[in-house]
Amino acid sequence: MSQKLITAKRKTVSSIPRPRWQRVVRRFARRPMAVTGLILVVGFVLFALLGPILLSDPNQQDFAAILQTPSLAHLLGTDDLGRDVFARIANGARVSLMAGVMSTALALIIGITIGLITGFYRGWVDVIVMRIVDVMLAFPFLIFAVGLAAILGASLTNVIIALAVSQVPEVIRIARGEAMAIREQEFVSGAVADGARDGTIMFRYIAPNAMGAFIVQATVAIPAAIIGEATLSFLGLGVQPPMSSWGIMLTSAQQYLAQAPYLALFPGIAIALTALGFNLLGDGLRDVLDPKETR
Amino acid sequence: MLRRTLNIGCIAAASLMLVSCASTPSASPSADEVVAGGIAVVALSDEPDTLDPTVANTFVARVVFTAFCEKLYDSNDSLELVPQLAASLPVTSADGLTVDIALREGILFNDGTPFNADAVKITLDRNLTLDTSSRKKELAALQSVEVVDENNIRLTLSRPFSPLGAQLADRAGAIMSPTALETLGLDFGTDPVCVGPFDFTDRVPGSEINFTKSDYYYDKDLVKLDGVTYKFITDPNIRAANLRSSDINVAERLNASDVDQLDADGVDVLDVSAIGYQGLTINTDPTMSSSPLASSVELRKAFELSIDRDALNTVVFAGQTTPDCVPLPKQMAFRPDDIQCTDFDSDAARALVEASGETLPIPVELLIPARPTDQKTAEVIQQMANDVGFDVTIKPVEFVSALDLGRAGDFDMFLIGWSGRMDPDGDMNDLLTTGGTNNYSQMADSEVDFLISEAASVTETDARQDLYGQALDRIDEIKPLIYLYHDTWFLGLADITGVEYSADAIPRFKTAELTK
Amino acid sequence: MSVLEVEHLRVEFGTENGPVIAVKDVSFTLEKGEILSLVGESGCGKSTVAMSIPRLLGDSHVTLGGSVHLNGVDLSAYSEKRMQEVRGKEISVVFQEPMTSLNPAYTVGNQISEVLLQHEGLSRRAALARAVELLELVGIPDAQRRTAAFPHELSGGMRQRVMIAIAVACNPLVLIADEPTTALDVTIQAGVLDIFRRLRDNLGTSIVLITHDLGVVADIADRVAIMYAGRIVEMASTAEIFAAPTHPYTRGLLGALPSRAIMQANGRRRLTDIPGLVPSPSTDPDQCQFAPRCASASIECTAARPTAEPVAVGHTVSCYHPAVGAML
Amino acid sequence: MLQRVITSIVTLFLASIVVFVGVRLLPGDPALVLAGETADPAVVAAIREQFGLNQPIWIQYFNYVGQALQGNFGVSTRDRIPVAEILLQRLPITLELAGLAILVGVLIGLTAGIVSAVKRGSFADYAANAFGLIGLSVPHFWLGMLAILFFAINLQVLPASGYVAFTEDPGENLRRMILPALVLGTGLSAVLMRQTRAALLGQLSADYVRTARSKGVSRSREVKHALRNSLTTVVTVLGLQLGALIGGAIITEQIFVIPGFGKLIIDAVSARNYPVLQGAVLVAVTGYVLVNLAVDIAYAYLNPRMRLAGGAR
Repeated sequence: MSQKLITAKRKTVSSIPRPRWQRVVRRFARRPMAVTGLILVVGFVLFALLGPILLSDPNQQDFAAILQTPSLAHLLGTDDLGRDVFARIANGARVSLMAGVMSTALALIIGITIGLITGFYRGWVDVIVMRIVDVMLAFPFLIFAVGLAAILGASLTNVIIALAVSQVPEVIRIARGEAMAIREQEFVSGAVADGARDGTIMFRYIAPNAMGAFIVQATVAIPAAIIGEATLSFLGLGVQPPMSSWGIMLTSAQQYLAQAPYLALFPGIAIALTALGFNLLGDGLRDVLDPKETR
Repeated sequence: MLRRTLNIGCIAAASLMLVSCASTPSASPSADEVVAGGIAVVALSDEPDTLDPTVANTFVARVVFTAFCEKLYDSNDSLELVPQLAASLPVTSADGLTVDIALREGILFNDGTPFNADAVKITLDRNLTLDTSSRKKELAALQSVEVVDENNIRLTLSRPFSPLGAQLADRAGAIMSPTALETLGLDFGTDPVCVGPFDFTDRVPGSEINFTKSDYYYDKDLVKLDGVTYKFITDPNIRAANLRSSDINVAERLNASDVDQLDADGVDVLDVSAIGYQGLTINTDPTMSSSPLASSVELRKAFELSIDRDALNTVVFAGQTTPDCVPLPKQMAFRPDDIQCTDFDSDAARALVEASGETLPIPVELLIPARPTDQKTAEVIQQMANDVGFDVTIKPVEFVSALDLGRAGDFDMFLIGWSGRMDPDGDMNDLLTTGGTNNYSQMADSEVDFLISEAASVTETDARQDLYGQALDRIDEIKPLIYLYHDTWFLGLADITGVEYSADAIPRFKTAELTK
Repeated sequence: MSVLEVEHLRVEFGTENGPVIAVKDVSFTLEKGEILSLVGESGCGKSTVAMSIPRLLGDSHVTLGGSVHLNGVDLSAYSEKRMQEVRGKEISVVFQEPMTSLNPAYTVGNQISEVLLQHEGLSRRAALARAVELLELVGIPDAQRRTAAFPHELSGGMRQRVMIAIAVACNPLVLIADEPTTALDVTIQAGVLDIFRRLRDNLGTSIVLITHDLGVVADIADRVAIMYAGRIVEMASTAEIFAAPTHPYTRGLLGALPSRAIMQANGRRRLTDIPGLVPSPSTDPDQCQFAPRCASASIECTAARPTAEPVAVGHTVSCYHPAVGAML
Repeated sequence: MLQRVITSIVTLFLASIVVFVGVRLLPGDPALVLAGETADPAVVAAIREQFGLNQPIWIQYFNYVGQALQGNFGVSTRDRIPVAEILLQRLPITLELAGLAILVGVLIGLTAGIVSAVKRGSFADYAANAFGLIGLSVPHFWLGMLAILFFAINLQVLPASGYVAFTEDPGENLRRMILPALVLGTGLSAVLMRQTRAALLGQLSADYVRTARSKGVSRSREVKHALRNSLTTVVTVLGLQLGALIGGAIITEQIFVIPGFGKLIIDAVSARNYPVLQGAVLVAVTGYVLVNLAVDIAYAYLNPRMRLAGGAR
C-alpha cells in the first residue's frame, strides 16, 4: 500500500516491460514463508532423486519384518509386506513430483498455446474453443479425472495425461485473458504497427508478459495435481504396484488403521508437506510476481 | 507332480481346519438373554445384483436368497444334497435320463399362493428359456419338465448328469411364485416372491434390502426374528467397526486381521473355509502368450515350486486361508483323500529354470484384477518367482476388463479365482475342459475332457471321487493352473444367536434370535 | 486564530525496502474561508500531507510526527474514536479518483446519507432528502432520481460532484481536495472549481487544494505552497508566486508550465521538465534537496539545509540563493 | 443474462454427448459384468439386446436423450430399478453432505477470512493463514482417515462410517454426518478463507473504503463496505468450488461409506452400470452448470455494475 503512494502510476511504456529478476529474487528472499516453501520443494526433489541411491530397495519384501513400528533399522517402520516405508516414501516422492510437475507442464504448454491463439485472434476460433472449455469445465475435476483415468487405464502416464487434460481449460482461460489484455497495450500495438508477425507477437511479446500469471497458475496447479495423483492412486486408478505412490500406500494403510496407524501417517504427511511447499512457494511468487498486485 | 502319499502334516492341518469349518449352527457361548422379535441387520460385502434367481449372478445375491427364496434342495456340512422344498432326494432312473422329484405338500408362497408341481415347472421352464437366463448353462442337460401330479415332477435329461441335484440346490432350484412372475415378468427381481422365512419388503439401491417375517412360511414357528435387513458395506474394516459398535448384528467376510481384535471385543466370529479357490491361470497357448511358460510344463512346474503357499498365507492373509493345490474344497465329499501338493523348493525351481535353456530372467506378465488383496498377493508372488529367475511384471486391470482379457486369452498368467460350487463338476467342467467359456488357460486335453464328463454321468459317489482324482492328477501334470488357496471367510456376530453358517459360507437367519 | 495549523508534519512509511519519508517537515496555516493550494511534482508528498491531516493513512506501517491543530485543538492527541467524529464533520476530503472513490455496490443516495447518519443524527428519510439537496447544490440535474443511481451509471464529472456532495454534507470547517480535477475533462474541471468557490463564498469553508496544475492554482487559490521532496520550499499568495517566484524550483515549475494549447492536446503531461531526478525519499540529508538539479547551487547548498526565510510580507522561501524579480 | 442461459444449455447438451461417449469408452463390457462368473455368450448377447447395447451409438444416444428429457434415465443394469428412482434416493444424501460441508466451509472460511484480513498481521491472521495453507495442502481422503483414526478408533466418540437416513433418526443421521461434513468442509473452508482474505484485503485498500473512512464511519462499517464488494468474489469462488466439492464428496463418501452420489458413481464405474453412471454424471454436471448460472445471477445482484451489462466477465 505504501509502495503505491510513492511509485504509483509511473509506468514506462516505451519498451517491453519485464519484471526485474534480481529485484524479484531479493523480494522473494525476504519472505520467510516463501523460502520455507522453496526449501520444502527442493528438499523433496532431492529426496526423490537421492532416495533410490541411498536407501534400500523400496520393493524388497521381508516377511520376517512385517508391520514394524519405526526403528533405527527402518526409520518409518515397515509395511504389511515388510518393505521399508521410508524407502517407499522416497520412491513415492518421485511419482508425486513427476505427476505434479509433468501434468502441469503439459497443461501449461497446451493451454498457453491454445489460449494465446484464441485470445489473439478471437473470432470463431475463440468461440469454438471457449465452448469446448465450458464443456470441460462443466465436469467437476475429479469426475473428469476419474473418468479419463478409467478410460485410459491405470498407469503413471495416463494419470499425468488425465491430470493435464483436466487442467487445460483453466490454463486456456488464463492465457486467453492475458492475451486479450496485453494485446491492447501500447508496446504490442507498436509492434503490430511495425509489422511484426503474429507468432512473434504472441510468443515474443505477449507470452513473456503473461509469464507472471502462468508461473502463479503453475504453483497453484502443481500441488493440486499432486493431491490429484494421490487421490487417483488411492482410488486404484493411479500408478500400479509394485511401483509405490503415496496414494497407494494410503490405500493399503487403510486396512491397518487400527494396528499400524503410522502407515497412514507418514505418506499423508509427505503429501501434505510437498503440497504445502508448493503452496508456500506459490504464495511467495504470487506476492512477488502477480501482475494483479500492481494493477 | 501330485504324489498320492500320505503326509501327516498336511492332513493334520486340514483336519484342524475342518474342525473350525464345520462349526455349523452357531454356538452362543455367552449366556445372553434372548430377545423376542426384532430385526437383524446383516452387512454384506457387496451390493447384490437383481433378486431374480433366473438371472442373478453375484454371491451376495445367493446370501440374500436364503432369506426369502428356498430351493428344491440345500447342502449340508459336507456339501451333500438335502431336501428343502423337495420331499426327498431325487430319484434317478437306471439310464440316468429321468429324474423324479417329490415335492413337499401344503406349502405356500409368501404371497399366499400354493407351491406345487405347476409352480416348479414354470420356474424351471423360465430358467431354461429366458434369453438372459444365467441358469441355462447350469441346466444344459435338462431337456424337459413334466408335471406328474400336484406334488410330483419328472425331469427328462438329454444325458446322464449327476450334478443336476446340486444345481437344484442353488439358484436354478429356487422356485418363484407364478403369480408374481405373471405380474412382474422381467422385473420379478424388483419385488420377488418365493417360499421363505422372510418376505421381501423393499430395496434401497446402494444401501439396503429389507425383509419381514413371512406369514405363510411352513416353518414360521421356528422363525423368531421380525425381519432381516441386509446392508451393503463394501469395506471390511467398516463392517468390523459397525459390528463392534453393535450398529449391525452380522457382518459377512471380515478381514482375517480384524478377527483377534473382534474376539477381544466380545464379538463372536465364525469361520468357514470357502468352497471357492484362488489360483494362477497360465496361458498354455503359445500363439497367444509369448512367455516361455506357455509351452513349457517344466517352467510352469518351476513357477509352482517357487511359490511358498504357507508364506503367502501368513503374509497376505494372516494365516487365515487354507493353502491348497486343487480346486475342490477340503470339506467336499468328492475330494480325493490323498492329495499331496508340490512343496515350495526354490533351489529345485531355480534348477529347472536354468535347465530350460531360456534367456534369464524369464518374462511373465501377471494379469490381476486391480483389487487390493489381489495386488498384494501378486506382489508377493512376484518377489518369490523373481527369486528363482523369472521376471514377473504385474498388470493390474479393473476387474471386468481383466475378465475380458482373460476370456480373450490376452495374458501370460492370470491371478483369478472361482467362487466354487457344491458339486465338483461346477469347479472343473468348463474351467478345464476344451473350449470351455471359462477355460482361460486354453487347455485342451482329451483325457481331462473325458474324465470330467464321465464323472458327471456316474451317480455313485466313490466312482465319481475316483474319476475326479484321476482328472486332478492329469491336470497337475499339465499345470494350466497353479491353485493357491481356499479363502477362509469370517462371519461376525453381535447380539445374535442361532445363525446357521455352514460349508457353503452362506449365513442363514431362519432360526436366528437377537440377544441383549 | 487559524482554522487549521499544521506544524512540523512528518510522515514515514515502513516498506519492504526500508523506511520512506514521504513528508519530512511541513508547516502551514489555513484561515477561515481561505483556499490554500499545495503544488508540486508527483511524489513530492503533497497527497500524503492531505491524507495525514485527517489521519487517513491509518496503517501500522505509518509513523506520523508533528502536530495538527483544528481551531486550536491538537488533533494528534485524539484517539481514533474521536477522530472519527472529526472526519466527515469538521474535516472532509475529496479524492483524486472519482472513478474508484465511490463504493460500486451502494447507491449514490445511500453513500451521501451515510455521512449524515453518522454525524447529524438524521433519520434515514431525512438524510435521503438532504442528499437530494446536496446533489442539487453540486449541480447535478434530476437529483431526486440520481440518488437511486449506482456510481457506474454516472460520468466521471458527476461522480466527482457526488464526492464533493459527500464531503460538504456536514458543512465542514476544512475541505481537503486532493487533485480533484486531474481525472476530469477540462470543461468539467471549471465546473468543479466553481463549486469550490461557491462553497467558500457561501459557507466560509476553508479549502486545502492539492494539485500539480498551475492553471487551477491561478484560477482559484488564495495562497500557494510549493512542495519539493517532502518539504514546502516556498509559500506566498497566488499573485506573488506568479509575479515573483523566488525559489529556483518554483521558477522551474513556472517555466515548465505548458501552454494551454499543449494541455488540451495532451492532458497527461506532467511537470517534470526540470532536468534531473527527484531525490530518493528514503534519506533526508542535511542539505538542500533541490541542489543537484539547481542551476544556482553553490557549496553551501550541500552543506546545510536552508530554512524558510521571509522575502516579502506573507512570502517565505527556503533557499540560499533566492531569485528576485519576475520571470523573463 | 439470456445469453448466459443459452450458453448453459448448449454446454449441457455438449456435456451430455461427452458423458454418453465417455461412458462407452470405458473398457469392459457391461453385459459381461451382468452375466457374471459363468458368462454364457448367449446370455451376454441377450443382455446386450435387452439394454439396447447392440445398436449404433448415435441411436442409443438419441433414444437416451429423448427419454432423459422426459425424466426417464433407463433402468439400472444391475437390479433393473429405474435410474431416476436411484438418483432421487441418492441425491438428498449427497446434498445433505454437501450442504453441511458448505455450512462448515462458509462458517469457518468466511469468518477466518474476514478476521484475518481485518486483523492483518495479528496472531489470528497468522493462525488463519496457516489453517488455509494446511487445509489446501492436505488431501481429503487422508484427513478422513485421520478423522476415523482419531475420533472413531482412538476416542471412539463418533462412528467410523455408515449412514442413517435423516427421516429414520435425525440425531443419529447428524452424528454420522459430522466427520464427513467436517472433512469435506475443511478443504472448502481453506479455499474460502484464502479467497475471502485476498478479496477483502484488496477491497479494504480500495479507494472507496478510504472515502468511507473520510466520512468518519467506524472500522466495522469500513469493513462492511469492503465486504459487500468482496462477496462477489466469495460467491464466485463458492460456485467454482462446487466442482471440488463434488470431487471431494466422491472420496469422502467412499471413505465414510455414505451411499450418496459419489459412491454411486464409483460403484457404477466398477460395475459398468451405464445407465446409472450416465444419469449420475449428467445430474452432477447439470447441477454444477446450474449452480454456476445461479452464481452469475447472484453476482449480478451483488455487483450492480453487472445488472445492466447483462453478462458475466
